[in-house]
Amino acid sequence: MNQLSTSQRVFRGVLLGLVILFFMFPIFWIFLMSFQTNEQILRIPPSIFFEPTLINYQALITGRLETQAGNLDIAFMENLWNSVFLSSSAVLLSLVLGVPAAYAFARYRFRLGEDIAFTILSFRFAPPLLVLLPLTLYFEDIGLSNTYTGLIWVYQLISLPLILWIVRGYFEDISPDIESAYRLAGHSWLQTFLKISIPLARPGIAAAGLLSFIFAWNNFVFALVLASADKQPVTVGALAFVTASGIQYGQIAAGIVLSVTPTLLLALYAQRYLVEGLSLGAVKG
Amino acid sequence: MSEVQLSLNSVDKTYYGKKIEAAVRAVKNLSLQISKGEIVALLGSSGCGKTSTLRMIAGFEGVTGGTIQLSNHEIQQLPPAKRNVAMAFEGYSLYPPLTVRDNIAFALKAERVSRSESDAKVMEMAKFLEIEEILERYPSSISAGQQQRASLARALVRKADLYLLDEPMGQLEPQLRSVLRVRLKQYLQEHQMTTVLVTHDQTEANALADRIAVMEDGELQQFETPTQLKHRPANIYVGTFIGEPPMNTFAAEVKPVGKGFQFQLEETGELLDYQKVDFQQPLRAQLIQHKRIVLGLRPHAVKLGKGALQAQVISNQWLGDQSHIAAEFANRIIVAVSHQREEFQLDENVPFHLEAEDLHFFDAENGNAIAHGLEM
Amino acid sequence: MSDKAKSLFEAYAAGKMSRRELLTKTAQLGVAFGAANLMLNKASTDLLAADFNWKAHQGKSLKLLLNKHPYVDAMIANLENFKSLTGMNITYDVFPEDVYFDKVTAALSSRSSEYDAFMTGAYMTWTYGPAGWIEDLNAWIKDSSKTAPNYNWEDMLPGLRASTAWNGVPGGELGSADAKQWCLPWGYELNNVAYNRNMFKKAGVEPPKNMEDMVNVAAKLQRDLGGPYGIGVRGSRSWATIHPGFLSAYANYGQKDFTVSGGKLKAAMNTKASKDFHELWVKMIQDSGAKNWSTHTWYQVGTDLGAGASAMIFDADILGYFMNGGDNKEAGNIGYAPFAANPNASAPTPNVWIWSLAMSSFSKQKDAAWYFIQWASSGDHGMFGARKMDFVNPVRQSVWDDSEFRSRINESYPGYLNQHDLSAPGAKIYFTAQPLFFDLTTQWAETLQKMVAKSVPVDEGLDQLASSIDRQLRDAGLG
Amino acid sequence: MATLQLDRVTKKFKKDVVLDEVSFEAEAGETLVIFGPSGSGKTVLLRVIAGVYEPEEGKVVLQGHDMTDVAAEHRDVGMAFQNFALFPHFSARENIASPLTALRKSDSEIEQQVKSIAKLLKIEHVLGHLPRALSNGQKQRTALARALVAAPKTVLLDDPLRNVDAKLRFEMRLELPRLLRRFGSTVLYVTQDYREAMALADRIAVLVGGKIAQFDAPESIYLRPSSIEVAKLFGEPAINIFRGQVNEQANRVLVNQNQLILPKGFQNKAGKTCDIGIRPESIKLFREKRVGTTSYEVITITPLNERSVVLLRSQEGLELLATYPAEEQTTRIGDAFWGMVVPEDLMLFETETGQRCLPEQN
Amino acid sequence: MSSTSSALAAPKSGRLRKKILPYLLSLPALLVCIGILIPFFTAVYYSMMRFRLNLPYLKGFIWFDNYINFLSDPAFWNTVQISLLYAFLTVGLELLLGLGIAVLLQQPSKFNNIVSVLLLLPLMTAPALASLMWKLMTNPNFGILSYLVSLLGFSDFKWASDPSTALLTVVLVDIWVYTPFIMILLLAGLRSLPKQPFEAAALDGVPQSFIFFRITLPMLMPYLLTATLFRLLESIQQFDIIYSMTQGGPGDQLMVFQVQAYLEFFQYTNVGRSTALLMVLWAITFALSNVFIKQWLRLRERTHGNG
Repeated sequence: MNQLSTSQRVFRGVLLGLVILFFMFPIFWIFLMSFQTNEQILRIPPSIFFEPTLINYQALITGRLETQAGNLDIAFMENLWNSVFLSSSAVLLSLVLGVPAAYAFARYRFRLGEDIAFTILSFRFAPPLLVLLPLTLYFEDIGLSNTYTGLIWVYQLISLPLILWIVRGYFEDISPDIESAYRLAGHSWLQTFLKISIPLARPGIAAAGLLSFIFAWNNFVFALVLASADKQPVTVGALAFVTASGIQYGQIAAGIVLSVTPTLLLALYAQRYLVEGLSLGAVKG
Repeated sequence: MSEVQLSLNSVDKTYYGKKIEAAVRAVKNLSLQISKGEIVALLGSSGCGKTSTLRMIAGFEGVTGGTIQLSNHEIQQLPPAKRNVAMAFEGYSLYPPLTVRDNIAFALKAERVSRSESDAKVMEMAKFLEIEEILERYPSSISAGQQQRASLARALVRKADLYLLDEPMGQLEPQLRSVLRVRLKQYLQEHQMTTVLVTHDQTEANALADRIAVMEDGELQQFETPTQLKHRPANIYVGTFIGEPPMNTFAAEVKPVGKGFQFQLEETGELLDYQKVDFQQPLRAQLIQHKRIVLGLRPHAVKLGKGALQAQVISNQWLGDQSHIAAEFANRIIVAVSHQREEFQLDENVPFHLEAEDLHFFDAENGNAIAHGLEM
Repeated sequence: MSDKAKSLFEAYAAGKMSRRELLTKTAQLGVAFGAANLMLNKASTDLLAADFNWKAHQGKSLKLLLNKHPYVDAMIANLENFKSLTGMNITYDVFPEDVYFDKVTAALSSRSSEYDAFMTGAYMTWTYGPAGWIEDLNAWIKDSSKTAPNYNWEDMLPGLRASTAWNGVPGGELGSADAKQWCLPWGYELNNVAYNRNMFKKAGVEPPKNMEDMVNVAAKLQRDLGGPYGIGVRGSRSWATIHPGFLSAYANYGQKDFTVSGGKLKAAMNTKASKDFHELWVKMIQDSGAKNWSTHTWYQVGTDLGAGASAMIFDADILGYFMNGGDNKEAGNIGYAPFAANPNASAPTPNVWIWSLAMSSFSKQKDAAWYFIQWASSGDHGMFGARKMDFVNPVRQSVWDDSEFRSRINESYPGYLNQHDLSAPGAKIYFTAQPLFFDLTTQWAETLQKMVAKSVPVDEGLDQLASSIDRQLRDAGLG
Repeated sequence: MATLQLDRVTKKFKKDVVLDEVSFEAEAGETLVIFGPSGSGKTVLLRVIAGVYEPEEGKVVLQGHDMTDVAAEHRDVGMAFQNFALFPHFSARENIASPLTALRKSDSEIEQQVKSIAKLLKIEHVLGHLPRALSNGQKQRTALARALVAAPKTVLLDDPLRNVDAKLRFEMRLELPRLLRRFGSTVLYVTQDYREAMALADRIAVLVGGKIAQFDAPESIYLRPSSIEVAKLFGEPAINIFRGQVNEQANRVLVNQNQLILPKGFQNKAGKTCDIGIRPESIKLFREKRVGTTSYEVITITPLNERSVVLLRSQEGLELLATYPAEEQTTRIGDAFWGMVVPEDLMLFETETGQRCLPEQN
Repeated sequence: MSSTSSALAAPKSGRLRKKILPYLLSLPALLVCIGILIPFFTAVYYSMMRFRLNLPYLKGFIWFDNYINFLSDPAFWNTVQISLLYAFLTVGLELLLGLGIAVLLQQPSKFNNIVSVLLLLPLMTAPALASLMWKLMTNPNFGILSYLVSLLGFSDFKWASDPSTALLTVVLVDIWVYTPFIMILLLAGLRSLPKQPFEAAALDGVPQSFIFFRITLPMLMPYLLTATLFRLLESIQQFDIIYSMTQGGPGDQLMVFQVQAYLEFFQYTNVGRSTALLMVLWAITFALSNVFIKQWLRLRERTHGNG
């Protein structure tokens, strides 16, 4: 099957090449940039030939940058850690809350069930600022301002609906017979849920978790508004390279590279789940 | 039969896995000639290569070796669309976004058949397969059996050089199945439609096919009419595969006695005594030459009630128009079929006998048939 | 520290020895330069401690909200001294300027008691003050029990003192008698021309003398240099586009943003003179501004000058200062010029930006916070920053008078002092103080962008702007 | 003692009534087959008993305890699903062992019990495989082993032979009763193959449209179906049904101008219209004319395993299906047969309700 | 035997427990979200107030005046227009592009799998950082893209700084960041489509285009709907990219809802107007999402056999 003529094949190849060029080039360029000094970056015209330097990474990792204006403290590694901590805690919490809920919506038809499901889903569609602005006005009063807890809670807006939506559909695609069989074998609901339902839904859970991790990681406005400096993720932290003594382009680039790395590694690891996990379930309808 | 419509010539199919050792030869050196208007069933258990064969004819799989000719043209290199073959799929092959009507008419539409003609054809097929009422429904909302009939309609409505039917009735309810079988066969014959049908169900193959190709392990075992298959199975495999309940088999030693023979069962030593029977010469010579054979006995040929042999009943099932009796004989289970209701009790010892003309003789080494009954 | 060294410092502290003398001598004693510096500050700190109880809030901990800025670097470098002086602890959050003010708004609007003091500009206090988020610092300045006798408030440049004081009445004059001191000046910048001396030489031009001249010089530079653009000014959709060079030049023509009569405000940017000025300004950007002018904030304006991508800028003088040093490509090539846009004007009238320190109304330890503000705005810290760090421009006359500071600047940044000294008398905030400052200036910037993009003609744009502003003023009960 | 009792069980899905007041009892050790066309509610019934579905009304009583509200895992029920429902991430061994682990048996005990049932079902050699590596037959045996291994009091088998091929199906049909006898459990067996039902059942519950149409021993159902509906469900090819007119003497019935002999006892039907049912095997066929036979022309012949099915047409135009042993292979289309309906095998049904008319006893 | 005793010991409340279970399972998730409802209702309240933090004396409840003022406010209509234009433009182009790429990568092969993961990289770049990247690349002095474009003769191409190209630039960044999201969803969709209908079509000699539009696309519809839903609603609420790239400029060229609301709040401290703007945005979003979810549910019903 699938016999393609040579011209078709060449055409496809060219198209794919263009696609890869468009999506990869910026990343490639930033990658190169991260190994250049500001001076090299600011060369006109730009050139891809340069002597690579590690000072940008060195500065980011040691947290100290020497400039003529003195030593600057850069909290980039802290920011990176905050990103890791915030995103993974938020996703974990969402999984803990969302997977059982998704299961409930998938398996039971109960009063208000669809309404609850839709309500939770609709949070995904509320403009973030709509919630954030009032929150800034009284996060202080409820003692959540500038805490990881507060941030993780607000992050649920991003991750919970997504997980619910995808995982629910995934559960719906798993034959309930398999669960029934385990219960008939004498196991309780909880045992069945843990030993059968969750392992079977793993690709869906992994895909949903990965996507919401990416979205949580990429979030900008929540952290910008709600987090103080020591709780800030990289998305906000990267702005710190704009200093009065000049814009540290090389470090911005290195910062971008470093900030993409964890999600990339995660995605590579979970890649096989991604397509599989998304192909069943929610999205499918 | 006349002109050859489809010809498979030494067709081979090997699936290569990731490693060379993992390669699977699914179809081995298969040659078949099918005449115009003939209905042929590919019959075999799952994994025997019948579906691969069908898919090679359709063009979904390339051949690894050999050629396929349809209407005297080699087609194995052509894409499916160019082969002019229609196919009804086993499972859910309907186009989900289209109604049943549009599904059936889809190919006609692409062929730019006029609207009225297409409507008429669709209606004819729908009536024929009893799906008029679901023409406006979507595939997901109809039962598996209805889907299968719609899929069948979609294949039959087209004009093609060859019709491929993959388990066309597997999903139907038993009642409807027996009705449609008859109707389908009539239709195919009437319209001179050359058909290759894949099935694992011999009832279906028997009912529909002019000839049946029995396949096992990628190899063609026998290609014959249903009656011939039943009466003259080419080997033990065909013998035990065809016939319901399956044929009883016993390995035995050949002991010539006078004009006749005695067959001594290998494990337990019971004697089947046919010394008074006149075995004709060629057969006789063959049997003597073989010494060790396998005897095949159709359950229908096991005559219960009298005889020198005895078996202990372990199961007696009456199915309305026949009884299946299983009994222990020579440490094995022998199955008998009777067309009346038998009243044997469990554990009862029942005498039985076997007529020499009902015996099938197979070579114990390679399983090939030596003779059927007393003929040769 | 050896006794000998100690006595040297004491001698210095007692004014018996010049600083240079001290450093030479300590060096001879083998005390490393850095350590000597610290000791020097220590000595001044000790001096400061002489007749005031700095330890009154010992053990307390303050938290500051700071913008990423060289002033902050200077402060942090000197922070140990504050800690040892007062026995207090200091923590701080530093945010990049892109988001800094949003963070301040977020923190204050949530009535957060987290931060005790924070950096601000004078304009912001026009929002924070009426909103009730910050304290009138007069209460502390004037309280001798809380303010060290040698604090010397009068030493602060008077223009800056006035510019950071407002009575809270929309349109009310800055620094009036009933004004509240919403914040204390800390460091400031005024707006003038900084230029690339090499490029000017190459193109054979002199720093512009007035607005028309600037348009022509920029165009010529752009034409002749074949690469760098003529002039860098800010252009982003923000109040920050209006306040530097633009308003400085605008004010030089005697133009106002509002007219105030009977406590009511009225937009004043659609006068004939204003329109003429806008025409010139827009033409200048169209002809010789940065291609991505409409996204330019101060750091792009600065970076371009430092990288040799622009030939001159009309922006904060300290931008030119910073671009003349460090690893900037054009370091050492930057020259400075005072600029009066109006050919009929006698002197430049630069609008100023004043980095100040304000005290949060929600602070739970205001007296302690005042100790920090007081210390950070003291002459001693100012002197330290100016001499050792890039704490320019200082806000105290005594620092400007310091010969060590002056000679250092003169050596490394020729022309800088001259530029400052000539402009300083006319330097102040030229905006009318009123709470809608950010709405209206942002809209002004937006109109400017439209005019540069030619999506609206200048005079029509200004008329629309004025009427829109008048409507908003009315809506807010100000017009 | 009845070990399984259903008392007016009703199950609805939204507005569809899937089970309509189903009641029956099963004895200990009995094999009860639930038979019916697809969509008749067989599977739902099994699931209600298992506790997978809750009935809207009625009671499920197992071993004398009302189990209606008891969770599935506490019912002591083993079930084999039609689609096997094996745990895909467990090996065959773990699948089979799952009811034993729930009982917290020791590892050695589990191993020994799994081995013994695997041996019985001839799947010892694949115990280490994951379900996806098993053939359909092996999957089916694994599912069966899982249902039986803990020797539950009630065993529910949902069409377990549906997805396996003919040869294996026949073997299992022989083996299964013996296997089930060993465990002594009450077995509920769902199938839509009437032969399987007759072969395996002690009693058959015929379920049509969510109601029990007949509940009886296999031969009673085959020979004395309670209605046309039930009669049609048993037998292949299906029973011939004709509209007929009983004569005044009530000894003949006129079907399409053909006279058929009516068995005794239908005086009350004299002169009335009835539906007549004739099973294909009740028509005796001869090559030559005999007393009481009618001549038929062969219209079609379809081989059906050991028999051949012929569609016959009488001169009067009556068309009926008959069968004869396949060994006679000389028949051709257009041949003539002489046929006679065995009077005792003739069935009468009410035209309105389809209920069978019973002959009067005297 | 143990079975009887275990049956006796079995809780009789099975039915009740089964009734409660789904609520128990879904409630924690709901509660966490409900907490967020409180700010939502606060926002509703604020949106009906004249409420500027820096003009405290003006504070008061004014019912729908904020909304009524919008009607005559050209800036508001500009915001509506720009937001919708931006959303439809980005999502439309991303759908086309994403679908195209997914079709190119449809056959599962090692190469295609690697490419599909590589293409996810932009999605993993936070939009805020991606904007920064593109700003660097479009910098008129040293930006590689500006340089490349100038080689093509567009030396005066101003990217995000010019009103005529600002939208295009920002849309380009949005496409760069989010097309992979649509691509991966559609790829998953394409790969999960049953093969048989396509074989049937191939055999019947139906033209490729016919198959694509009549069969493939409709079968992909649930995926397309989900992708569109998630993207459209996110896109109409776009903040990160636009704010980082242009802060809404040049002029009011890119003053979309959230940027406008952000400025209103954080710079002008006009809480009333800011929340009212967001409420309008929420209403639009809610209406759109309802349309899509209804449609999606309808399709789901159909595929699940109730249609």
